[in-house]
Amino acid sequence: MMQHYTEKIKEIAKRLFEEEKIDIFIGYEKGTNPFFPRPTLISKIEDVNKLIWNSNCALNLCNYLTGRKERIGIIANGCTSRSIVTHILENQIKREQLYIVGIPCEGMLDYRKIQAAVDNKEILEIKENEKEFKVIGDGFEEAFNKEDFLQENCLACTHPNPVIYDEIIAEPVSTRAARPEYEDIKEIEEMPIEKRRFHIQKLLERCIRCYACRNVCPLCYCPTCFVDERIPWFGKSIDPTDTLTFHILRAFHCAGRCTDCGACERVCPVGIPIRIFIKKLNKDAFEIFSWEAGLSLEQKPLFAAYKKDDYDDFL
Amino acid sequence: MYKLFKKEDFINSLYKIKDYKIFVPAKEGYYHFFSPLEKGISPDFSFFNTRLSPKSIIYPQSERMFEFSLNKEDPDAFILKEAEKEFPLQAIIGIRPCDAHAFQIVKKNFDNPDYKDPWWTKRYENTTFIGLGCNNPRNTCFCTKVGGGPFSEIGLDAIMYDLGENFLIKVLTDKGSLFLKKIEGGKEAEETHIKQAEKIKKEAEAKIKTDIEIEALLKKGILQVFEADIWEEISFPCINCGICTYLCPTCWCFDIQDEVYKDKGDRIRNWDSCMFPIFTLHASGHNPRAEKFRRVRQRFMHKLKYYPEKYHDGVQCSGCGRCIIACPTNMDIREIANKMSKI
Amino acid sequence: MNNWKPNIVAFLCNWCSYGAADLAGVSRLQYPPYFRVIRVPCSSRVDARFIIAAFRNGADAVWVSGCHPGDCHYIEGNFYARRKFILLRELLKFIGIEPERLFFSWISSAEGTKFAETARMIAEKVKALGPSKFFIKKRPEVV
Amino acid sequence: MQNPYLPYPAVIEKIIVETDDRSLRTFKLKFLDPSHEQVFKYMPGQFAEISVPGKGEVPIGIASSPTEKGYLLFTINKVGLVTTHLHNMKEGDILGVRGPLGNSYPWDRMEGKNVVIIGGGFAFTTLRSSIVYMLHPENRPKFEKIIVVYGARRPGLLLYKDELWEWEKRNDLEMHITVDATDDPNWKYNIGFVPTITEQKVKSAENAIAIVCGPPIMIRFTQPVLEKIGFSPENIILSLEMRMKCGIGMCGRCNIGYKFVCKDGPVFSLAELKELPSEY
Repeated sequence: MMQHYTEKIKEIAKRLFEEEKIDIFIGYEKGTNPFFPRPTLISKIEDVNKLIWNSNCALNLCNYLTGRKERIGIIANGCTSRSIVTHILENQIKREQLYIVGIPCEGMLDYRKIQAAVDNKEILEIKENEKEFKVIGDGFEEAFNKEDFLQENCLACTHPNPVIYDEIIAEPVSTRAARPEYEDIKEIEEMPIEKRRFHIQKLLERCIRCYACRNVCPLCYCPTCFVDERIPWFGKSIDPTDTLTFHILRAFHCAGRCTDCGACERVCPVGIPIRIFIKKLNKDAFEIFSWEAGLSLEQKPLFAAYKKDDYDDFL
Repeated sequence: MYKLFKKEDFINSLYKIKDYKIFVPAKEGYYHFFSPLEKGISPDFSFFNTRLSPKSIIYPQSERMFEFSLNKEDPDAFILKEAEKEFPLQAIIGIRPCDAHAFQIVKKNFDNPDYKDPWWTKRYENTTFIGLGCNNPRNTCFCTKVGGGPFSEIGLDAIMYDLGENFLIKVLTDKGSLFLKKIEGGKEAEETHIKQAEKIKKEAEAKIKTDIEIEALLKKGILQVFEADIWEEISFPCINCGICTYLCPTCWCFDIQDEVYKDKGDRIRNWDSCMFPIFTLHASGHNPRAEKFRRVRQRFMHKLKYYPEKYHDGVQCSGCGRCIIACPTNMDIREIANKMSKI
Repeated sequence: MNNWKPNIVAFLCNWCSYGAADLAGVSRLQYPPYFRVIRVPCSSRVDARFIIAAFRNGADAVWVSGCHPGDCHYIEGNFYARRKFILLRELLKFIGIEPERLFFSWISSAEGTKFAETARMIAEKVKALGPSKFFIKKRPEVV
Repeated sequence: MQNPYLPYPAVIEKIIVETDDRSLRTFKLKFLDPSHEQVFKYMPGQFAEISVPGKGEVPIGIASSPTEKGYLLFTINKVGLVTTHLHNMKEGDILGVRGPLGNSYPWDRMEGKNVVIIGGGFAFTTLRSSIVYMLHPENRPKFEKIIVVYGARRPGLLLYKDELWEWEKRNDLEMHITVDATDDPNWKYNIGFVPTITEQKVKSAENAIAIVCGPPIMIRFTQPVLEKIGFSPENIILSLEMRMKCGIGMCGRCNIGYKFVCKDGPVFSLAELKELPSEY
C-alpha cells in the first residue's frame, strides 16, 4: 500500500511539472536515517523519482510553506492538511499557490517504541506493507504490527483523511476515533496539586532548550519569537522556571491552532512528552468551544472569532 | 600496564570511591545519559553511546560566571566577583573514545596560548577519563575517518576492553593509574587477555565502513567551498534547531547573559548555537547570517574547513554520529562533507 | 489573623473597571490596599505573557477585570479576551498555579460596589491561601 | 592568571553628548584601581568590552589615545539594550571595562609613511585615538604627511567637534571636514560625501597607507576611489564590526571564515578580507 502511495505521488508530481501547474514540489526523499525521511524540495522534473512516502514521514511539511512565493505542489495527510488550512487562514500562504496532493493517513510509527522493541540495536532499513513493517539491521530482521507501534497522537487521530486537497491518491481511510480523547490529560488534571507540579517539573527536567519543538512546528513562524525578544520574557539559562515558562507560553501561542501532528514530540532529542500542554489546550478548546483546528477555510481560528453566548463563568 | 577486573567487582568498587565524583552511563527512559553514580543509579556498560555527549560534565549548559550586587549602599556594588564554586575531582567511567577525542578538539579553543577559560580548564584538569572501547561500532560511526578509532586512546587516562565477564584496563596516564588504585580486585592481565583485546580492536576497526572524503575536503580551498552553489539545496530540510550543536561533543559556542533578581545579579554563560539567527544579529538589525543556508553553511564550514585551517590538526569532528542519529530532517554530515569535497 | 499582606496585580480596563475603582474610591468604599493596578486599554490587551510575568515576579494573585461582554468600548475586545482567559486559566491551573490566584471579572464603571466587593473577596481568598511559592523566578538555578 | 572574562571596575567621570540628536555620548572612564591602568596597555584601533552589570557587555572602540593618561574615552551609539542603559547612566556610576581586545592599526608598518585617515559618521572613535596618538610630539616625527577626511550627514552629527576645528588649523596635518549637506550659511568646511572629498583631496598613494572606518555604504564607495588613486589592497586598512560576546575568540560568533573579528581583528587589510568569505 505504501509502495502504491509512493508511485502515485511520483506520477502526480511528474504530471504537475509537465502541465507546468507548479514551480516546485515539496515532499520526502529517502535519507540515511530510516526513522527520519528527509523533507525535500523538487524543482526539476527528473528529480520526482526521489519522492517517497512511508510510515515515518511524520514531520509536518506545512512548516516549509511559510512565506514562499512559488506555485507549490505538496503532499498532505490529515494533520498536515489541517495545518495548511490554518496557514492559509493566517495569510502565510495563498490557497491558489498550492496544489495539495491528499494522502489518507494510516498513522506514523513511534521510532522510540521500535528502538526499545529491538533492545536499541541499530536499524538500517525498514520495509513495510499494509499492516506490518520489518526492521532490518546487521544480522537481524524482525517484523511487527504497525498498530502496536503508532505514535500517541496517531492512535487517537480524528482526521486521518486530508480536509483539503486538489487530488487524493487513495480511498479515505476509516477514522480511528469519533471524538478526540484526552485520557492522559485527565489523569494529570486529577493529580493533587503538589504531585502535578512535581510530575511536570520531572517531565521537563531533561529539556536542553534546543527549540526543536518550536522550529519543527508549522504554527511557529514569527519573525522574532517571544523567546528572542531583546528584552526577554524569561531567562536564557536552563533554569527550571524559565524552561516551564517557555513551554507553556509556546503552547499557549498554539492554542486553537494546533492540529496535533506530533512533530514536536517526535523531534525532542531527549524524548519529553511535550504535547501535554498543547493537548490540555486542545482539550479545553474542544470541550468548551467544541473547536478543532484547521477543519475548514471558512471557519476563523478559535481566538480570532467569538460567539455572544460563549461560555462565561467569570465574576 | 594492563589490569584485569571482574565486571561486578569493578562496578561494585565504583560505589565505594569517595574522593571522586563518578559519572557512569545509565539508562533513563529511552536513552542513556552520563549520570552521577548514586544509590539507585546502575551503570550500564553495554550501552552504544549516551544520547547527549559528556561535554556538560566539563562545560555545563548554564554556568554562573560572576555575581554582583546592584544595591547602591553596598561598598562593592556593580563590581563583578567570580562566583564561588568548587571543582571536585571527578571521573567519567565508560566514556567512548570519540567523546574523549572531542575534549581534545575543544581544548584547543578553551585552553590556548592567548587565553585560558578558567572554568573549562579547572574542570578538565580535575577530570579523569576512563574510556570504554567500542566492540560494535555502528553505521553512523566514522571515528576512524577523523583521526580516532573504536579503541583510540586520544584524551583518555585509561581504556577498558570489554572481554565478556572481565574488563581489561590499559592504564595510559598517571591520572589514570592514580584513579585505578582506588578500584580493588584487579589482577595482572595475562597474555591471552591482551591478545583477545587486540583481536576485538581489529574487528571493531574493520566494522567502520562509512565513506567520508576528509582528505579530499581538506585540500579544497575555503572560498571555493564557501561559494559553491550547493548550500541552498543542502540547507532546505534544516529547521535551524539546536539539536545537532547541543548534542555534539565538539561544539563549544556560548552566549553570556546577565540576570537580575531584586538587587542581586548574575552573569551566566549558556550554550549557544550558530543555527539560531540571533547568534550573529547586530543591535543595528544587520545580520551577516540572516538566511538559513548561511547558518547551515557556517556549521559545516566551521567543523570541516575553518577549524582545520586555524589549527592544522584535522577536522572539528570526532565521528560520534550523534548529529546523524538525532537530526529530525536527516542532515547527514557525511553526505554533506562528500558534497563539499566534490565541488 | 496573620498580618501578611498579599501582593495582587490587577489589570483593569481603562473604560470600565478602572472607572469602577475610581467610583469605589470616591464613594469611600473600603477594600484592602493589596492591589497594584495596571491600567490597560481593554481586557483583551492583557496578554498571557503579562499574567505569567506577574506570577514569575512573585505576585500572590492576578486579577483581570474588564467591561461586561457587549459593553466593550472597542465593541468586541472582551469577547476575544473571554475565550483567551478561559483557556489560559485552565492551562495555568493545569501546570500547578492554584485556581484562587487568578481572577477574571466583568465590572462596568457604574459598579463601584461590585468592584469593592470583588476586591474584598479576592483579598480574603488570597490571604487564606498564603504567599505564592510556586512558579517564581528567583536567581537562576545553575551550576 | 587574570580571568579573561572579569572586567576592571571603572567610574564614569564625565559624559559628553556628542551629537545634536543625542544618540552618541562620549564617556570618560577612570579605573577604580590604578594598577589596572598599568595593565591596560593598548594601541589605537583596539577596543574593549564595556560591562554594565545587570544588562551585559558591548564592544566599543577605544576613542582615547594611549598618550592620554589617567582616563579612557568611549563614544557610544545608543542602539541596543546595553547602550540604551549606558545612555541613561550618570557621572559617578560604576561599570566595567574588559580589554584591551583585538589588534590595533598596523603602527609598525605605518612608520615612515604618509597616513590617510578616512572616517564616516560615528565610526570616528578609534580614528580620533589614532590622530591624537600621531600628533603627540614623541610620535609625530615617525610619520610623514597625515591627511584626514572625516564626514557626517550633517554638522550636528560630527564627533569631537572642538578638536576637529583645532586640528583643521594645524599645519602638521591636512584635515578635511565634510558633511553630506547643510543649510548653515557659515559652514566653513567641505560639503560632499566622504568618497567624493577623498577623491579631491588625496592626491597620491605613494608611500601611503589608508585607514577607512565608517558605515558599510561609505566603505563600499570609498574603496574603489582609493584603488583608483593607487592604493594596493594591503595598504587599505579597515576596522569591522560584528556581534560579539566574549571578545577573546572563544564564543565562536564573530567569525569571518576562520578568523575572529574580535581576536584576529577588528582591523583587517583589504587584502586579508579578499581572502576571507564575504559574509560580514
